[in-house]
Amino acid sequence: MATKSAEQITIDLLRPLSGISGRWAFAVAILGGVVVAALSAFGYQIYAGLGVSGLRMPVFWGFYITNFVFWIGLSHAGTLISAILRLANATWRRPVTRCAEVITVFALSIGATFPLIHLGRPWLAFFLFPYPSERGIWPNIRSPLLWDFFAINTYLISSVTFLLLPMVPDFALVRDRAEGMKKKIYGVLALGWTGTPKQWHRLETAMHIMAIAVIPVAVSVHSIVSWDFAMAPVPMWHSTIFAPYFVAGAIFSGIAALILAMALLRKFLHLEEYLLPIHFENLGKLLLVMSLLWFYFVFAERLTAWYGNESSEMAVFWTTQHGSYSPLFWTMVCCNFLIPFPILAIKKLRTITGTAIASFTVVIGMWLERFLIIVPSLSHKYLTYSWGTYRPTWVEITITAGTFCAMALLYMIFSKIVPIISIWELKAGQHLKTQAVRLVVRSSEAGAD
Amino acid sequence: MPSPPVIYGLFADPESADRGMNALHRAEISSKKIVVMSAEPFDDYSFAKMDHHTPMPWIAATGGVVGGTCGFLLARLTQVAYPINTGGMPILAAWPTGIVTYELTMLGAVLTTVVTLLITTKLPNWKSKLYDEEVSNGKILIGVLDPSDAARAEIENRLRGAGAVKVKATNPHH
Amino acid sequence: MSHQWGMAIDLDRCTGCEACVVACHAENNISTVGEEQAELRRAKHWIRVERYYEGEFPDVTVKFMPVFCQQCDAAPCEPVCPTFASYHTSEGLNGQVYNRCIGTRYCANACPYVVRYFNFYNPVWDKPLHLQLNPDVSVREVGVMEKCTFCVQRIKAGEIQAEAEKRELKDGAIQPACVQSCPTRAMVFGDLSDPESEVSRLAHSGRSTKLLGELGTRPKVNYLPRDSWHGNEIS
Amino acid sequence: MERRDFLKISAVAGATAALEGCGNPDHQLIRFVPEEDLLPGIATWKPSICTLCPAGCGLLVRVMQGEAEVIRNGQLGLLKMGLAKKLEGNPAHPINQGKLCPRGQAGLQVTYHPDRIKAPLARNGPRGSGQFREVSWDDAIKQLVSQLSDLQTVKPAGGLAIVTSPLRGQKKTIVSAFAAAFKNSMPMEFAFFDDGVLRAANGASFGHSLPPTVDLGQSNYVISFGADFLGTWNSPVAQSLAFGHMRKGRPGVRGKFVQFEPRISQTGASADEWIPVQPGAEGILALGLAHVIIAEKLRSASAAGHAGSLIEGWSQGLPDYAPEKIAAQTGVKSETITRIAREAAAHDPAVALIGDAATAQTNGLFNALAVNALNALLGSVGKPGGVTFSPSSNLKESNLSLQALASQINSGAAGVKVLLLYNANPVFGTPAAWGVRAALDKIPFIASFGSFIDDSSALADLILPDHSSLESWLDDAPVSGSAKTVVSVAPPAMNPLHNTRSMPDVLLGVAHQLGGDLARSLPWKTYDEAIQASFTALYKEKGSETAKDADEFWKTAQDQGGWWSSEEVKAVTAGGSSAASPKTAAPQFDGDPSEYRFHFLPFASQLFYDGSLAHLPWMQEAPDPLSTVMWGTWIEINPRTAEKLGVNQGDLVEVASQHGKLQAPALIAPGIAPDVVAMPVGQGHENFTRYASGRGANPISILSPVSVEGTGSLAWAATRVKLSRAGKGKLILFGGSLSEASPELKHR
Amino acid sequence: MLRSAFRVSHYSRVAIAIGVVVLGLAILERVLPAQGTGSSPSAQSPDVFTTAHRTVSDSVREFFGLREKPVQPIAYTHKVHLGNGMQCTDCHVGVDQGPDARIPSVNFCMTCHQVIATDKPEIKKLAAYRARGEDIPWQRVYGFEPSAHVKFNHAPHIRAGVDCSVCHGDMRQQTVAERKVDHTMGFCLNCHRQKNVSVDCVTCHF
Repeated sequence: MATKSAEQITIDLLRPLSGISGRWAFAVAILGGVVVAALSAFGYQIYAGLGVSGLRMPVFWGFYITNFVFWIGLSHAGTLISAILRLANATWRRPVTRCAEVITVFALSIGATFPLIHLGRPWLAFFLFPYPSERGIWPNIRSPLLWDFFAINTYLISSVTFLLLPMVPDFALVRDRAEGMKKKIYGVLALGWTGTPKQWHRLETAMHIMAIAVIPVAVSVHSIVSWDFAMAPVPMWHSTIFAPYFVAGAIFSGIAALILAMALLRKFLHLEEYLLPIHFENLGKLLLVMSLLWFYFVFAERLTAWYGNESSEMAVFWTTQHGSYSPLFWTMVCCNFLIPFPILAIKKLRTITGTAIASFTVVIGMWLERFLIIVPSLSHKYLTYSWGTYRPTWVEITITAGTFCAMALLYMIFSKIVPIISIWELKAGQHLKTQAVRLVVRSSEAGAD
Repeated sequence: MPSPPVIYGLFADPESADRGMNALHRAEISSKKIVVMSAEPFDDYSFAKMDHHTPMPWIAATGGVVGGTCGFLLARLTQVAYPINTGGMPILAAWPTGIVTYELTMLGAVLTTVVTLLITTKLPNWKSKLYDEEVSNGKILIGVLDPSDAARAEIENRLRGAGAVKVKATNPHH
Repeated sequence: MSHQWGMAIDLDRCTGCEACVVACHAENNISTVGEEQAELRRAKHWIRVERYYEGEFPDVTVKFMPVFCQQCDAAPCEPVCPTFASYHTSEGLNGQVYNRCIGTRYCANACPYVVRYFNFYNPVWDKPLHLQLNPDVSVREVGVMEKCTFCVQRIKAGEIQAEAEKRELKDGAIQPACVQSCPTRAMVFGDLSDPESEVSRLAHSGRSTKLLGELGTRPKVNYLPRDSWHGNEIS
Repeated sequence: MERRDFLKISAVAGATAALEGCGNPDHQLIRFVPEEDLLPGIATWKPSICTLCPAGCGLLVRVMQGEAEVIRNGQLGLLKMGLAKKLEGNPAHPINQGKLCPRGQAGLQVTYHPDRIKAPLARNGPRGSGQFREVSWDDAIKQLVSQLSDLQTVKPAGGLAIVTSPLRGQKKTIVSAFAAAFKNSMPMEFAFFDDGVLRAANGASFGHSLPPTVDLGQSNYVISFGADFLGTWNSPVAQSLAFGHMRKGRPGVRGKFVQFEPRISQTGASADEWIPVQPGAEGILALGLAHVIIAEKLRSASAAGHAGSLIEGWSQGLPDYAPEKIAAQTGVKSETITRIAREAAAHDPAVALIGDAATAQTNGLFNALAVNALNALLGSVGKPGGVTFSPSSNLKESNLSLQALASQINSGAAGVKVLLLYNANPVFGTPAAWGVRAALDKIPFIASFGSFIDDSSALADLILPDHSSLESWLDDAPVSGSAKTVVSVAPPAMNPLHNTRSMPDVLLGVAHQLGGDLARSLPWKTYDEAIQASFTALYKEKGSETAKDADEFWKTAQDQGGWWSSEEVKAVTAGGSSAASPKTAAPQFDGDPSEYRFHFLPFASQLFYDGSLAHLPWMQEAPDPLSTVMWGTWIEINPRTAEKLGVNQGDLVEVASQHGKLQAPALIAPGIAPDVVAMPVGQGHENFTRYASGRGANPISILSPVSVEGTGSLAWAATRVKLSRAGKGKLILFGGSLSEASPELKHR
Repeated sequence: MLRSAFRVSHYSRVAIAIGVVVLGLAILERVLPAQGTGSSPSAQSPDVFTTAHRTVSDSVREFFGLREKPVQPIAYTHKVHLGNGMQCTDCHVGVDQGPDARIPSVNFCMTCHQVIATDKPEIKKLAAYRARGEDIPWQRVYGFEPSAHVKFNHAPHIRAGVDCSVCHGDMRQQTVAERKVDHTMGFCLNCHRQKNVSVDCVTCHF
C-alpha cells in the first residue's frame, strides 16, 4: 500500500467523525424505525403472551433461538479473527481488526437478548442470575442455558475490553483535534492518555495477553451454544459433531459478516486507500477454507445419520432432504457452498465485489442452517403422533428484522463516534515499513564503504 | 496536585528524538527525570526503550487462578446450598462445575489484565497538565522533570542542538 | 424407603375411550384453549390417547396408547431447566414448580415423549365454568410449562391422611384421576418400591415394556402391549 | 368469537384470584349468608346419577365449598356454597362400579355452563327469533296452566303432545300420568339412537322387550355385529368393565373378540379381528355362521328354540345361507365365515351382539332376530358369559312415532295445541324430510323444560328451565348393564345455581293447580315425595335384610345411591311373542346406486353421543379417539376413494343425498370400506350455545325418511349419497400422523 | 457545525427514547382493558375468569409484592375475644382437619352476640348485616398470591404442634387482624429445616 504521511492518515480516518450527511440521517431514521417497531412487537408479546408467536407443540423453539445462535455465531467474526491475526502478527490485519471487533461486540449483545425475548416470562429472567435470595434457591448449573449465561458474559466482557483498550490512543487523538463539548467527551474517553513509552508498551502487552485469553473463550462459547442442542435427546441434535460444527459455522458466518461490513465501510466512508483488495483477497481465502470446512461438516453429519438409518433420525433427515423443509435446505447448500465456492476459488472472481457477494449469500445460508438445525428436529420427534409444524408470525419476523437493523444502526453510529480503523496501529505499521526501508538503505551504504 | 515544572523539546522524527535522548544522557540527567511522549509506539528506538519490564502476564495468570477458584466455589456451594435433584443425578455435577470454573478463569484473567494495565499506566488520569497536543500531530516529546535552575539553560541547548523543532518550559509557578 | 410412584397400563384392556383425558381435564384445572388455538396445536391434554393405524383396508388394525408424562428416573427434561422448575422429587416424580418456571421451554424440547404443554396465553374460563376449578390444584398462568403430575395433589392428600390416621398407605388407596375413571381398569397406579403392589406385579410381569425405553430415560410408566388370542391355552 | 380472542390476550401473568378480598369491601359485591354449613377446603362425596345417556351410571360427586356469584331476590351477590368439583363413578353401583366414561366426566360442565338458561323465559318477538324475556316462575306457570286448562275445557280440537327423552322411574310415572289426564294426548319418547328395534327383536325372540345385558366378562368368544359397545351403545361403561375382565381379568383365559362392521369403530379398534361387512348384511352373515354350526353338527338347530323358529328355513339348517352362497353378498370370505363359526362353537361360552347401524337398516329387525337366533343356537342366552335381561319392569312403548305425528300435524290430520319438550331436541335429531320443524311451527303453544336454547327450544313460547342433574332429585331404573335389579336414587348434590326448577316438580305443581283427575292421579307434592313413595313400595315388594323399616330403607338408599338386589338374575323366561319375522333378508337403500355411489354411515360420536353434549367445551376439545378431530366434524373416506375423487386430507367435501346436502372436511383413514363414507353425529347445531352453534354439519339432516321394516324406528343407515370436492376445508387434528412408521408428513 | 450536529442527533435520540417510554407506559396504564379477574368481586364482574391481572399496574404491583392493606368491615378485636378465654379454633373451625381455617359467618357471630354486648356500635353493625341477610365481607389478611402456587395445608402443621402465633403473630395483642408475619419462602424453609421436615419443592408447590 502506498505509504501515506501520518498526517494524511489522521485526516482521512477522522473525516467520518465530522458532520452528518442527510443520507446518513435518513438511513438512521429508517433503521431506527424498524428497531422501534421490533421493540414494540416485543412489548406486545410480553403483554399478550408468547402465543402471539408462531410457536406451538411440538416446536417450542423457532425464530428466536435461530436468531440467538445466528448472532452469537456472527460474533465470531471479530475478536477471534483479530486475536488470531494479532498473535500471527499479520501486518495486513491493522486496518481490519477494529471493524471486526465491533461486529463481535454488537452481534454478541444482540444475540444475548434473544434468550430473554424467547422466554415465556421474561420479567423473571433474573432467576438465571446466581444471586443470593431468601429462597435459598440458586440457578441449576446443569442446564446448558446456565453455561451459555457464563460463557456469553465472559466473551462479551472480554470482547468489549478488547475493543476499547486500543481505542484509547485514538480517543486521545480526537481529543487533541476537537474543541468544546466534543473535546470534553473524548477527553474523558481518552482517560488522559499521553503516549509515554510505558503506556504504549503496557497496552501492547495487555492486548497480547487478551488475544491469548479470548481465543479459547470464543471457541468455548459456540461449543456451549451447540450443546444447548446436543445435550437434549432429540433426533439429529444429539450428536458429537455439533461443537466443532457450530464453531466452524460461527467463524464461517463471522468472516462473511466482516467482509460485508468492510465492503460497506469502504464504499460509504471512502476508505478505498485503507481497505485494499489484498484484505478482501486474504479474508476471501479464509472464507473459502471455512466454506469447505462447513461443507465437510454437513456432509459428515448427514452421512452418519443416513448410514445409521435410525428411524427417528431418518424422519428428520428426509423431511429436510426432500420433505417439506427441503426447499430451505437446498437454498442453504447453495448459499453456503455452491455459490461462494466458485467465486472464492477462482482468483479472478475473488475481487472485492466477488467476496462481498459470496459473503452475502453465506450470511443468508448460515441463518437458514441454524433454522434447519432447530425446527425440523423438533417437529419430528420420536412419536409420530406428536409430529407437527411451525409457521412464524409477524411478531417474530418483525423482531428478527429489527435485530438486523439494530446491527446496522449501531455500526453506523459507532463509525460516527470512533475511527473505524485504528489510527495509531496503522501509523505504527506505516513507520515500521519506512523503518524497514531505511535499514535496507543503511546496509547498502555500509556495503559501499 | 500541580504538575512539576518541566522543560521539553518536540522532535519531528524518531532519529532526532534519539539524538536528543542521547544528549540528555550525556548531561548525566537520570532517566527517572526524563519523560517521553509519542503518538505511536517506537519500540525499536532507544528513547522508547524505557521500563519495558512488566510482570503483567504473571499477574494475569494469578487473576485467572483467582477467577477460577471463585467459579469453582460458586458452582460447588450453590449446588449444596439447597440440594435439589434433577434427572436422578448426583447433587454435585462435575462437568458443569468445570465449565463454570473455566469461564470464570478466563474472565478473571481478562479483568486483571485490564486492571493491571490501568494501574501500572496510572490511567485514568484526567488531571495531568504535562502534555502537548503537538504529540498527536506526530511530534515526539522529550523532556526533563523539574530540572535544577542551573541545568535549565544547558538542557535547552542540548535539546535544540539535537534538533528539537521547538523547546518549551512550563512555568513552575503555574 | 420413600415411595416410588409408578403406573402400569394394560394396552390389551385399553379401548381408547378418552375417559382418562376428560377426567384429567376435570381434576387438574386444564383450560380448554378454544378452536383457534387448537388449530395452532396448542390444546393441552396432559394425557392423550395416541392412535396408530396399521395396514390397508380390509386388513386394518388400530393401536391405542395413552401417553402422558412418564415420570422418568433419568428425565431429560430436568437437568436442562436453568431454574429447577423441573426437578426430581424425593418420591421419584418429575416435579414441575410453576412459580419457578420462566418459560424457556427447554424441558419440552428435551422431552422425547412431547408430553409437556405450554401456556401460550393466560387460560380463560367463561363464567361460571370456573366454579368447577379444583381448589387443590393451582391454576397456571401464561408463560408456564405444565404436564401430568401423577395427580400429586391426590398423592399428598393421601399421605397426609395416612399420617393423620397413623397408618401405612395401602396399595390402591391413591388413584390419579385417569386411573380412577378408566372403565376397563387398564391403568394401575401404585408404589414401585413395594414389591407386593399391583403395579409392581404388572411391571415385573413378562409383558411389561417401556415407551422409548431405548433412550435410557427409565420411565416409571409400564406398558403391557396388546395381546393376541391363542384360543383357550394360557395367554 | 372476537370477544374470546380478545380475552385470550391477557395482561402480564399472575392470577388475581388472591386479590379477591384485598382492599376495601365497599368496592365489592355483597355476600349472602351461607345456606349450608361447610368446612372450607374439605371435600364431601355425594351420590348422584348420570343422566347423559340411557345407561344410568351411578355417580359420586365431589363437593367442596366455593364462592359463587348468584342472584338472590333480584340482587347479584356472592354466596359461599357447596359446589360440585368432580364426578367419579359410584364404586357401590352395580352398573359402572366406580368407573365413568368421558361423557359422564364432562357432565359437570352442564351445571356450570355459561349459556345455561338462568330463569324462566317467555318468547319475545317472532318464533325462532331467539328473543326471550325473563319472567317469574309464577307468571310462567300461570301461562302454562291457562294453556292446559283450555285443553281440558275446550272440546278437543287439538291435544297435548309431550316429547321427552326415554324416561324411567318416577319421572316416567309422573309424565305418563300427566299425559293420561288429557283427552287426546300423545306422550312420546324420542331419541335418535333408540333401541326400539332391539326391544322388538328381543321381545319376539325371548319375550323381553329390553336391550340385552351381555355378560362379556365371563365370555370366551364375542362376536359383535356393528355394536359400538365400548363407546356409546347400550351401557358402555358396564360393557367396558366386562371387556377388560374378558381380556385380562381371568388368569390364563383371554376371550376373543370379533367385530363385523363396514367402518372400524372405536370398539372395532379393540377387536382381535376386525372384519368389514357389507352394510345391512349382518343378519345374513349371522345366519351364515349359524348354518356352519348346524351343518357341522356343532350344535343342534333345535337348541335355538323359539328364537330359531322365527327365522324361516332354520329347521332345514338354513340352506340359503351356506358361506359360499353369502360370501359375495356379505363381502366376507366364505372360509372366514366357516372359521369364525367353528371358533365360536368351540369356545363356549360364546356370545353375539348386534346394535347401532346393523339395527338401523331397513332389515334391522331381521338382523337382530338372526343374531338372537345365533345366540340361542350358541346356547348363550341366560347363561354366564351370555345374554341376560335385567329383571326390571317392561317399559311402555310410546304409542306414536314422532315421524307419524309430524306428518299428521303437517297434513292437518292431528291438531296439537300444546307441546311440552323435555330433554329432547327433535328438530336436530330428525331427518329434515320428516318435516318436524314445519310441524312445530304449526303448534300454537310450545313449552320447553330445557336448560339451553337448542334448535328445538329456540321455537318455544315458554321455557321453564330444569335444574341440572346435580341440582335436582333423581331416580332411575337402568334396564341393562347389570344382572342385578337396580333402582337408583339421588338427592341434589348441590343447591341450584340459578333460578331453575326441576321438571317433575313443575308438572306436579301444574297438576295441582289444574286439579281434578290429574291432581288425584298425582298425589305427591314434590318429585322427592314421589321417589320416596316408589321406594316404600319397593321395600314392601322386596323387603330388605339390613333396613328395619321403609324409612331406614329410604335413608340407606339415598346414602349409597340406590337399591340393588343382592342376587343376580340369569334365567331368561323362555318363549316370546310369535311375531312373524320379516321375510326380506336383504337391506334396501334409498338412492340409485349408479348416481348415489356411497353408503352414508352416520355413527354416534364418542364425545357428543347423539349431539346432546356438543355444547360442552371439554367434549369439543377432547380429540376423537380415532380421527383425533377437535372442535369440528368430518367425513371419513377410504384413501383409495379419496384418490379417485381427488380429495386430500382436510378438503371440504359435499355430501348429497336425495333429501339434502351438507359440507364437511374430509378425513382420509384406512379403516373404512371404499364404498362407504361415515360421519359422526353431534355437530351441526344451528343453535346450541356459544361452543356448538354453527359448528360443522349435521348428518341426520340429510337422512332418508325410511324406517326399519316392522318397527317405527328410523333406518338411519339406509341412505346413499354422492360425493364431490367443494374446496379447501378446515380440519383440526390433535394427532400429527396416522401410523407409527409414517412417511414424511403432509403438513395440513 | 460538527458540534451542533453531534448535539442535535445525540439529544434528539435521547428525547425520542424517553418520549416512547413515557407514551408506552401511559398507553399500557390507560388504554389496556381490564382483564378477567376471576372471583375478584368487583361490582360489574367480567364474564370470564382468567389468571391475568386486570391491569398492567396490578401485575407490576404484584411483581414487587405490594399488597393493599385490608380494610375490615367490622373492627373485630381478637384481643378481647381471646382475652375472654376463647380459643382460636372456636371460630376458625376446621383448621385442624383441612387446608383452610373457616372465617366465621355472620350467623356464627350472632350466636353469641344476640345477647352479648349488643349495645356496642360494632356489634350493631354486625346485627345490621344479619338483618339485611348479608354475610360480613371479611378481608383476607394472610394468604399467598396464586402466582406463588403454594398449596398450604393447615392441618399437618396443627398436628405437628406448631402454634398459631408462629405464623400469625400473637393475636392476643392484636385488635383488628394485621399481617404481622411475612410469609416468605425463607420463613417457611427455616422452620421446615429446624424441624427437619421435607423441603422438597412439591411439599408446598403443586
